[in-house]
Amino acid sequence: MDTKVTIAGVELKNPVMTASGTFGSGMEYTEFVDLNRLGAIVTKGVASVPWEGNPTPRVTETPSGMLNAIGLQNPGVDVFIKRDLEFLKNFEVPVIVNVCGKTVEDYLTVVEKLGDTSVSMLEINVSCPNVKEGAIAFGQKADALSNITKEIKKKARQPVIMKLSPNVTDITEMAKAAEEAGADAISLINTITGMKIDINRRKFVLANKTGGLSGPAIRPVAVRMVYQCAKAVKIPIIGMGGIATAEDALEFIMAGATAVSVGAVNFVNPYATVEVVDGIEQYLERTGTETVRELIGCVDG
Amino acid sequence: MDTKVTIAGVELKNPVMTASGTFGSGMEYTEFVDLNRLGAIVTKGVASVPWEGNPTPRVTETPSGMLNAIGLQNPGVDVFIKRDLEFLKNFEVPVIVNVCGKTVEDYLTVVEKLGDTSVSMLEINVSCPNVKEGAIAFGQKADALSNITKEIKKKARQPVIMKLSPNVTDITEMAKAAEEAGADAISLINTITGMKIDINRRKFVLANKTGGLSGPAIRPVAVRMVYQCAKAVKIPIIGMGGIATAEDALEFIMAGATAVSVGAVNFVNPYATVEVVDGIEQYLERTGTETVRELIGCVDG
Amino acid sequence: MAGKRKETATVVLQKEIAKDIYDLRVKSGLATDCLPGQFAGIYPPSDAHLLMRPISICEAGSEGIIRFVYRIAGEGTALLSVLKEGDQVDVLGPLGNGFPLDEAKGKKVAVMGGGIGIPPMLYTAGQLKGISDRTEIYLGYRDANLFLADEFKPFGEVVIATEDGSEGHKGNVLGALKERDFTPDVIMACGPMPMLRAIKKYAEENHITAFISLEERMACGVGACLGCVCKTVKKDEHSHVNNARICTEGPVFDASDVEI
Amino acid sequence: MAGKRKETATVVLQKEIAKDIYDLRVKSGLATDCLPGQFAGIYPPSDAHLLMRPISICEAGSEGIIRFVYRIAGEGTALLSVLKEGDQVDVLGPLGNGFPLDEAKGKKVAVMGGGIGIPPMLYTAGQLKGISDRTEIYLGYRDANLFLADEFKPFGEVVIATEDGSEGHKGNVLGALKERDFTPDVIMACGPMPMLRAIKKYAEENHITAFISLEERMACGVGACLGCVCKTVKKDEHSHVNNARICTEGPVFDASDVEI
Ligand SMILES: Cc1cc2nc3c(=O)[nH]c(=O)nc-3n(C[C@H](O)[C@H](O)[C@H](O)COP(=O)(O)OP(=O)(O)OC[C@H]3O[C@@H](n4cnc5c(N)ncnc54)[C@H](O)[C@@H]3O)c2cc1C
Ligand SMILES: Cc1cc2nc3c(=O)[nH]c(=O)nc-3n(C[C@H](O)[C@H](O)[C@H](O)COP(=O)(O)OP(=O)(O)OC[C@H]3O[C@@H](n4cnc5c(N)ncnc54)[C@H](O)[C@@H]3O)c2cc1C
Ligand SMILES: Cc1cc2nc3c(=O)[nH]c(=O)nc-3n(C[C@H](O)[C@H](O)[C@H](O)COP(=O)(O)O)c2cc1C
Ligand SMILES: Cc1cc2nc3c(=O)[nH]c(=O)nc-3n(C[C@H](O)[C@H](O)[C@H](O)COP(=O)(O)O)c2cc1C
Ligand code: FES
Ligand code: FES
Repeated sequence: MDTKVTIAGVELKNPVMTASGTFGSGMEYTEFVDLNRLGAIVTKGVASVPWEGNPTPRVTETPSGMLNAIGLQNPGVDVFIKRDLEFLKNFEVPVIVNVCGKTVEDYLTVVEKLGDTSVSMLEINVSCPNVKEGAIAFGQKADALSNITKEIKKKARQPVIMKLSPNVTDITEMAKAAEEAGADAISLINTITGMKIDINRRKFVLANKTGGLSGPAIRPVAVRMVYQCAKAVKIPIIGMGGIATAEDALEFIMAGATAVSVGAVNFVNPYATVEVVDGIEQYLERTGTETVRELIGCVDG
Repeated sequence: MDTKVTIAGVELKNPVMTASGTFGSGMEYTEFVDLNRLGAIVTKGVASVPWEGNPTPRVTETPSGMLNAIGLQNPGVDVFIKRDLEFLKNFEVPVIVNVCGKTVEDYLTVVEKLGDTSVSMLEINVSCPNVKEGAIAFGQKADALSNITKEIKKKARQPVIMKLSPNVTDITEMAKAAEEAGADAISLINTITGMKIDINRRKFVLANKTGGLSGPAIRPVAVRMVYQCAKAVKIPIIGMGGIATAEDALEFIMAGATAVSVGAVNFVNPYATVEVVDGIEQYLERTGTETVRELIGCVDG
Repeated sequence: MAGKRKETATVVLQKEIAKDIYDLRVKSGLATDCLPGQFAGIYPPSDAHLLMRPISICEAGSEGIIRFVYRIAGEGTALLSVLKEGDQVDVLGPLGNGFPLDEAKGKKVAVMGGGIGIPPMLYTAGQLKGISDRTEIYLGYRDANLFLADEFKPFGEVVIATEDGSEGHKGNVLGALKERDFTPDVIMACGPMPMLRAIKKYAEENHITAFISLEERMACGVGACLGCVCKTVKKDEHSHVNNARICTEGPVFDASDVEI
Repeated sequence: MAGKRKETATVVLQKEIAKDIYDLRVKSGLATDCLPGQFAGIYPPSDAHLLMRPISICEAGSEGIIRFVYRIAGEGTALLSVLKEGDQVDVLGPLGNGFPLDEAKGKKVAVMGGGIGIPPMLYTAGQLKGISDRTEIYLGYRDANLFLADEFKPFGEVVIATEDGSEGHKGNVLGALKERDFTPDVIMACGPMPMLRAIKKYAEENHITAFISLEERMACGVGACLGCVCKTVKKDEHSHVNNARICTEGPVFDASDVEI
């Protein structure tokens, strides 16, 4: 039984990763899971300087989902390299750093500083709906996305994954723009912009008014977008959005994802990532499937 | 206590309507609810000629939601006028007819045939993701939306509500296009395109591959879009997307909706519409609010 | 008789009667209104699973008890299977038309059930007693893991078919019927699509009236969503496009009216 | 002592002890690891409600029982309140840091709880026995609907304050403290924000060390999501932006370290 997958030349022992922002830098979940069992760790978004993030409340629950408006609080790339990357060296798991910024220059600073590190890949977050400046704008216009992808590809020493926003009319246009601009892979979906109102206080529940919707509620939308993108581009896709079980992960893989990320469900079940790994192995065994790679995009076959 | 609201000159005894396609022509739910208690009945989409709809399976469940790909099966406007409208004359409730088509001419045929009937308003469905030709294209491009709105307004003898698709980058652009083209109101949201894969059969669950996601899962997205549109346009908004209780309905109203529709939740709780009406009355009473109209958009105040 | 409604019922029995097959009995005001061949929508006890699961009435009566026999097919039925005595469960019903018992008056009837299509036939066979002239019962199973078979005995001769031949006739119910010296005037059947297709063909060839119960994924159960249609031979009154709603015009159809 | 984990616990008691206030006790392997001031994440028994609800440890011990006392504040806690003896419930814990009992060694301590901030102070007061030199307990309620008050008696003098004056001191816990001839060296407190703000100010003015337990909406409970931050005076080691995670660096903070 073979669960290996390869993305842009980086081999992962299995297709199960963590979704950025839902797993800290891995450290927070070491009490629950053996990080070495995962295909890769994707870290929280890292910027060129420390970011404060948004005021609280930053999170709330919705039916089969949650809204977050963390606003990309992070200690900045220097602290990240010294502290978080050092910590992750204790494990044998590829590290993918999620990169955020307000301007193209911000992104480039982070990308360059990570160039000499042990990081395996870079995931460029151009799709966070929770910061006012920059960020999501890059992810909602094909030409802006193309431009930032090209700039990053010029400087990046690691493969570049562009993380797409679902808040667009046509996700395939964005996927194609990223591919044409040289992205090595795409990941999707980031959160869908949502809102919750407390009818007793007659106020927004989140201080930021809007937040990003994630969790099982959005899974059908994410699977559809992964499927559409898999038809539109040749570069590998990392699928995410509400994955809770191996069955969910396999849905994304069959839709065309080469790897998947577990996000908000880590909060529901801190063992979820490893359970998904186990469950995929069991599925392969039960169905007599030799490699997980045969399942990629098989829904159409 | 006053629950009346007015949309384009049509007075509704309360702001609670049915979402198109989830309540048949009202007939199917008369065993469960007294139609006269509702603010308005919105019918299933009606085309110029009978439509077959999509092959089955057409519906499936998702976490806190469902996917449908009915494909607008309908008996055509002539049968509709003779049978369904005749039946609805037994009730004292404004009837809003949801109109669908593949070409602008299709829509105009229906609009003209309804011109002489007892129908109170027309809701133009330019946002159904489940039919291949036409339909959603009108709802995803501002200029196409503007054009069809203008054409319909030229012929329509009743107020025109444009029903918007959430599958767009910027919903306010669509709302503004509809308003500028003369729409009397907008309704939102239609379903979000989604997909489900059966990992055992390795096939799409729905014969149509994709379907429209609705139900409580999408509520935060719908509330956000209603809020954004309420800031962007002056025409009244009919809000929908996962409304299950009076609390949910009030969330939409506080976000800026003048009226609301109960959709998929009718299937979960066939009494939902009337329970929402009752619950809104109780909220007004409990909080000493005189009219429901004071609550429209109050989250910002 | 009162109309369709959603009520909260109380579980009085839950029992696994064969592998993954459960016998669920609930106390419900709906019980007295349920006809054979009708079904109810059972809502899984879960906030995230919104839709009712259509399950046929296996028995219902004046004692206020409805009996369902169901197979665990997915998440919803798995959730149902953990309900235990005393738990509450929401039920929408009675739904659909049911078998036309009048058509059996004084006739020779073959009652045929295959797999998880067997449960509605128990209620149907019971109600045919005293109406039909003669009832023979054909039950098809995958293997010797029979369920409900014994309970049919009071209502007519019971003939068993198993796919693996481990019990009764090896093959399907139609094969079993053909082997016997019994030509029914009317067939009433529920089961998997291949079985129903074979029955439709057999009935047409032999000028027998066959009533078959169809299945489709449902959302509303009451005719509003148009989720559950099947193709009809003629334009039906409701759709005008040869689509009948299984939840409303069905689930029981004259086999000659539908294209399956 | 084992680390954080999610376990399925069994309800051994559920009781409404005041209007909308429930006493929930569960049997859980986590019990022996819970410190006073720590909390656990209780998952509502619902598939659609994903996030755990942070609830303070009101008591825990070697008998393997954890006690929670909570108020129905919304859908999640309403769902918790229908759990009954024998039911299973998922619990994530132990979470957070807890009150620094060492800081109370040989000192005069005021234990202060307001409203639904009272439960964690019961466990804290109990554990201070034999550590502090003297413990006085100040409990603030809205009205005479007192809960848990009697149970504090073994651990020190109990002073009651009620907003409406129907019992004890009319006003808040700080008013009650000021009226008495007791100047604590250390305050340990949990309660609504206005109470905690007043305690912070009082402590600063009187050079008293105050430890206060803060609340914020949480998602992960383990420091990963950065949902639950509060403003700190100094740049903290983790965030580098004056944001401490209440679930991890807290919920108990030295009042002089945070801006509230
Ligand atoms: C009129 C009618 C009567 C039925 N009577 C019985 C019965 O007596 N005993 C029994 O075991 N089963 C019966 N079924 C089938 C039963 O409804 C499905 O097995 C059940 O809905 C599966 O739900 P699930 O959540 O376990 O499966 P999933 O596959 O996880 O369900 C996902 C969704 O698909 C729907 N679905 C899945 N399979 C079917 C199906 N075959 N038919 C309709 N909807 C489906 C579910 O309702 C749900 O919305 C009947 C179906 C119909 C239409
Ligand atoms: C460290 C800590 C300890 C606590 N200890 C107790 C206790 O011992 N007893 C008690 O009754 N309450 C306690 N609370 C508050 C309790 O967590 C909330 O009342 C509860 O989460 C409300 O959930 P709900 O679903 O009923 O309300 P809803 O408002 O419907 O909840 C919706 C969402 O908001 C969150 N939320 C709502 N209010 C709060 C709040 N005040 N704090 C954090 N999250 C909130 C919920 O977790 C949920 O995700 C504590 C909170 C924290 C942070
Ligand atoms: C609390 C939280 C924080 C997140 N932070 C980030 C982030 O820093 N960068 C990013 O690209 N995505 C971030 N995301 C988005 C997730 O990585 C993921 O794309 C999204 O949540 C959908 O997956 P899920 O439904 O499994 O959570 C965050 C999501 C959550 C819930
Ligand atoms: C089964 C089904 C059929 C629908 N048919 C139509 C339709 O004919 N015309 C239309 O404009 N919207 C149609 N809709 C969309 C609903 O009117 C509504 O916009 C959407 O479902 C969101 O609301 P909800 O989450 O409350 O269901 C349909 C939705 C469902 C679930
Ligand atoms: S299930 Fe809705 S029409 Fe049959
Ligand atoms: S709740 Fe996630 S960091 Fe505190």
